[in-house]
Amino acid sequence: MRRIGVFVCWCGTNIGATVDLETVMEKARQMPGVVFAGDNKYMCSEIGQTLIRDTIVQERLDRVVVASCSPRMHELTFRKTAAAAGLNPYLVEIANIREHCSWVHKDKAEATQKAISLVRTAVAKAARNKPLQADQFAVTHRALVIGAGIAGIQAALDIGETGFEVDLVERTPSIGGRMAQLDKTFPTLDCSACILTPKMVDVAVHPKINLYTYSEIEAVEGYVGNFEVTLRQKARSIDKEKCTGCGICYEKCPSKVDGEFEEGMSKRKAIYVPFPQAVPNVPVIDRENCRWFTKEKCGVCKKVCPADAVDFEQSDQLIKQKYGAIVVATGFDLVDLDEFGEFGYGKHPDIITSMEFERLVNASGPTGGKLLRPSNQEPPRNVVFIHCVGSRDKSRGKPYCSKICCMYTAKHAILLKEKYPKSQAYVFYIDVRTAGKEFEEFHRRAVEEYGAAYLRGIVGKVFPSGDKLLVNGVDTLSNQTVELEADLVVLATAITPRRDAAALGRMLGIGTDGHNYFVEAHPKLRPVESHTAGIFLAGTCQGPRDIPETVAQAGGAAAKAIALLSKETLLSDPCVSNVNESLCTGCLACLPVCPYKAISEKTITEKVHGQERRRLVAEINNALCQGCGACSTACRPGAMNLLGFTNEQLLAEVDAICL
Amino acid sequence: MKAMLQKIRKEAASVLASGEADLVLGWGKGPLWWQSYPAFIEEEKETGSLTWDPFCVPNLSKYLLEELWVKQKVALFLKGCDALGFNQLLQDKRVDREKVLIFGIPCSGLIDPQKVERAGLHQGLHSVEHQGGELVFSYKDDQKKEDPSSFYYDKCLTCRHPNPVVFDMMLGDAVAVNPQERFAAVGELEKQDVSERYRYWERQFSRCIRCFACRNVCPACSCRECIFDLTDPRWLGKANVLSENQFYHITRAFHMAGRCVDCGECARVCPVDIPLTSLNRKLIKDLNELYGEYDAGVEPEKEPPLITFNPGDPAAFLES
Amino acid sequence: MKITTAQLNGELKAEIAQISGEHVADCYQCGKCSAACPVNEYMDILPHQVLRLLQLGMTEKVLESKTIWVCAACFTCAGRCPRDVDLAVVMEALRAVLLRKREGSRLKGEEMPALLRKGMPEQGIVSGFRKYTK
Amino acid sequence: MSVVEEHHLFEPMIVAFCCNWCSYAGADLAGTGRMSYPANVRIVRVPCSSRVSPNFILRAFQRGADAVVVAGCHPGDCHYVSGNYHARRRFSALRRFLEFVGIETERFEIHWISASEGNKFAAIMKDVTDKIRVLGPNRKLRDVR
Repeated sequence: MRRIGVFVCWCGTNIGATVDLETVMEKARQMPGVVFAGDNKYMCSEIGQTLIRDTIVQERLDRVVVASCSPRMHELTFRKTAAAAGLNPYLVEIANIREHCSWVHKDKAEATQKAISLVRTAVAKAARNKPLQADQFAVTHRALVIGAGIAGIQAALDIGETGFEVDLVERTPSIGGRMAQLDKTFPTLDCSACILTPKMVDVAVHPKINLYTYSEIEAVEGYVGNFEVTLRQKARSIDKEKCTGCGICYEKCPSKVDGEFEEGMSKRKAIYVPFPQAVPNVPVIDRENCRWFTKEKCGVCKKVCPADAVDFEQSDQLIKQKYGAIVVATGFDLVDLDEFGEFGYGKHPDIITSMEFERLVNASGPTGGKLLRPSNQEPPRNVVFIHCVGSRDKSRGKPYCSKICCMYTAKHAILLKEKYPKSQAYVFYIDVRTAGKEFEEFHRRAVEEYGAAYLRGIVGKVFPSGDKLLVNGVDTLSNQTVELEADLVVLATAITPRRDAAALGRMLGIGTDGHNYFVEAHPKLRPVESHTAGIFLAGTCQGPRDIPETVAQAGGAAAKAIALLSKETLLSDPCVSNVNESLCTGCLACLPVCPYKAISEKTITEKVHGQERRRLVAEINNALCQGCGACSTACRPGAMNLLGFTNEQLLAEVDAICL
Repeated sequence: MKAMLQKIRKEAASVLASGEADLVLGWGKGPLWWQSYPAFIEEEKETGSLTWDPFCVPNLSKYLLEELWVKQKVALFLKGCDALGFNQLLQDKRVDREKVLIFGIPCSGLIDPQKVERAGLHQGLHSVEHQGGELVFSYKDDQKKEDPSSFYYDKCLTCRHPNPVVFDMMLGDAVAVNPQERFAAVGELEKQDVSERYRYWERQFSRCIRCFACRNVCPACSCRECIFDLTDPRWLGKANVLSENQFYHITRAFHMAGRCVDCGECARVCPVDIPLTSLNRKLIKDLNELYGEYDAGVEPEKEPPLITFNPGDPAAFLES
Repeated sequence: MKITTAQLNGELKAEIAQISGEHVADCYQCGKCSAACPVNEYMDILPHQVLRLLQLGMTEKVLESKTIWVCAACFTCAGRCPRDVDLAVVMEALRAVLLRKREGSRLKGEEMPALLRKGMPEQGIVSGFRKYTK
Repeated sequence: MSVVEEHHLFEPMIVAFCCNWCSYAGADLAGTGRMSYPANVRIVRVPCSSRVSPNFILRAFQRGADAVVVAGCHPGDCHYVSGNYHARRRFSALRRFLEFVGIETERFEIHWISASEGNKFAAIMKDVTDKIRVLGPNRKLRDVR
């Protein structure tokens, strides 16, 4: 007969307030197999855990049920407590009488009945738990960082510093990401390239960091400690070793294309380097626009190249690599402005986004750093900045605040005034949110020193009139309508995740929230980990944030990855599927439902009536199995059983819960 | 009919003589007019006892589960519905295709003995035969000719694959295929309201005596040990009460979901005539509607609907 | 006029919310409606102020304003509101409160054919009905 | 007296199978958010909605459940990549089949609830309880021994 101990937690008043725990304990003592029922104000505290440990020994308990908060909170804690007392940790069950009972049912009588039912269910399940042993598996001491913006670069450097191999994969031809596009950074007005380029060079020369630019993730398999990733190194059509970076090829190349790096404001060639400080400083042939690849004509670059580095025959390479940890740092995109016709984006060249403004004021930008109106290349006098374009907009854009626009718009106002002392910046805002270190002071300098006019109210309409732009707004503090004649209108567009973030999320097996940002394991307590063990998050791919936060988070993600890689072996979760070979008929209906391809065929031989018989059965690779249980449900004879959630346990729970 | 019988005996004899097969599964004639039982022939001389008449309905492929352990190669005769059943066993990896030699028999429909009795033709009946388009009933000293259409099994009227889909040699030329609508009965039941339907099935399931004939004859039901025979965990109670009968029939129908070849054997062998075909056909109809046509037993390599998916699947519930 | 608790949850405010079905609390005063409104210069209080006053329960002030009659119910504000507040319907509710209390509909259905024949555009009639009937 | 109060004497018993990564976490969030919902709902934790076998649902009805809810992650968000896709097909077929053998579809519901949808969890549980309170106790499939 089982010897089960039930330990009821008051959780201060969180549970005790709406559940009559005395009755619960009294009823627990009458449940089949229960030999002890005790309680404590805080079962997860030192005293509580000591009570459990001592009772296990004194009462020779072989099962433990803790009626407390959600197993997602302290299942691990109470398993460790049981293990400390010599009881197999998988003989512990948790009854969630806080989140699923005391906190959501106000009527004490009802809540008490429900708590009793939940305890009875946990006891029924615990009675059928089996002791499980976690086995160990090796960790591949190599990390993968996806995305080489400032987040990816920082993570790669931090991991590389500890001596672990790091593969840094970047989709575009050069590392640097969004930060490389910026001119100055707030709040110190450091030149973005001056603080970024040294790190980019560090990455390029770092002995432990292998750089894969112009490459993408093709497939991800495996699990923490043993990820198997297929990278697609797209063909650059340039031999890296030979190329000296002299640039003659992209000078002579005849075909011009809108430059992505310049946000489409200036052209680049079909063979190109995104920006002067690119790392690696090796051009790439954009095969969709190169006349050689599209029409078998031209080939000028190959002819003029002094180092004969151009190689049209190069093809994509698929590289398969094993990793112990993955850091996702894929960065952000900007909101699509088609929904916001009232701002007139796309209808007039002088209506630009803030990123385009960054390029215009950037020395390596399309206008060589001279801020000129795209329409007539004249210096602008009156520049209107509009906050929250697509942000804080429940109906057509994103409901969240993009967090950095208030600061970079203040920066733009300052840069404008520095470039043209006679110019005037107008900023239409709803609320100025400058909550970081030195941020508020930075904003006040924009207003007080640089004379930016802040108008509270979002612009209603922008439309061209003559060679100027008419901006209709309102100042809700003075309740006056506002009509400005502007030379330039800059839209602070909302941040969004990468367009293909959801697809990458599915490939990695990490969740995305309603807006397609990657979801962290716990918003407050585990901000840099994803729900999937071994995959960490850094930067704006998880939500809007600025560069200081991104770098801090990249350091955090790197620290988590290093902690994982520093282990020789990892404990595997023993709650995996288990095949009862006598029941298994070898129909393998389970094989296709396994998302991790952990099931394979096995031929076994057995003696039946003296005759040697060979037959097919299913076999589980315990390392690959992640314990979802899809196979147990697909198995008709019930041969496949997910340990920890076996058929016996779940049936017992259903029987107990319906009493 | 006679021609087919000669071919069956000839082929059986030749494979046994040549040693190509060490067992032939066919049908033998029992003492009563409707009895055509599965015959296990190992000697060439016994092939003379093989028969072929409108009552050779039992599906021979399920006997392979035992025979293939002890025999090197088994030859057997498969009608259209039997071949679908064989393919389902193949899909479940219960038979080794190399160890089986299949003679396909295009089948123009078999005769339901109960319908003969209901027509009162069974008194002193010796044998029944297809001749030309007619059914010949021969008695001690006279004969009657009838139109066969009112005597076919229900399952033969809706048969969509009378010509076997898997064979090594076909013993006759293909027959015409014009099945009646097979979801008519399901449609009728669907028209009733929920409680009316519940009472209908309550009457059916309460008659079940849990003899498991339906499970034993079904080609898609080939588990070494059936979940309903397990005691720990005890899925199904042994007691013959409505609730347990419902659990059995709903679970078994669900085990067949997407795998039932609609051969109609379960309904035929049920001693208390529970319309099991309607249960299976409801699932076939729904799965076809929801996730695309899937004809179980025709292509064994194609994955049945319930163990595959595609992200854009529709759902029969509100996916808010 | 001081803002008092009585005002903040006055029953007139509740009545307008009930008629219009809109939550004025959703509005965070971004001013886009006022900026976009084609007739904002003829209004004594701007559209975003109407919502602000309703949030504060100062409904009488709004009912006395010219704004609710100047509003042409063109729905530009509703189309652009980042908080999905349908201000045009709120304006309609405000007018309805007055029409129901005082004189009832100013437009009669039977007069319409005559107006149509005189060349009144249908849209005008529709807007008229939206503005002047209870 | 509204329809719901009229039936107040009958308290339905509802079994909810919740997947650990999304809907169980959603239930936890409803807890931390103190969003109350009827105590009639009793939650069984499963790793994934694909772990819920039709037999558990029939067993719940046999043991006297008046309604069964299966809650999983939104398609595409499954922690195990394709678990809820299989569940979607299986329970779509099961729901229509149960209706065919006479069980009202209101008694068997499937919902996709993410870890951040605490309010949706509470709302669904309240809605199911109210509906079943009106529909009445479930005699069908019940093992009355």
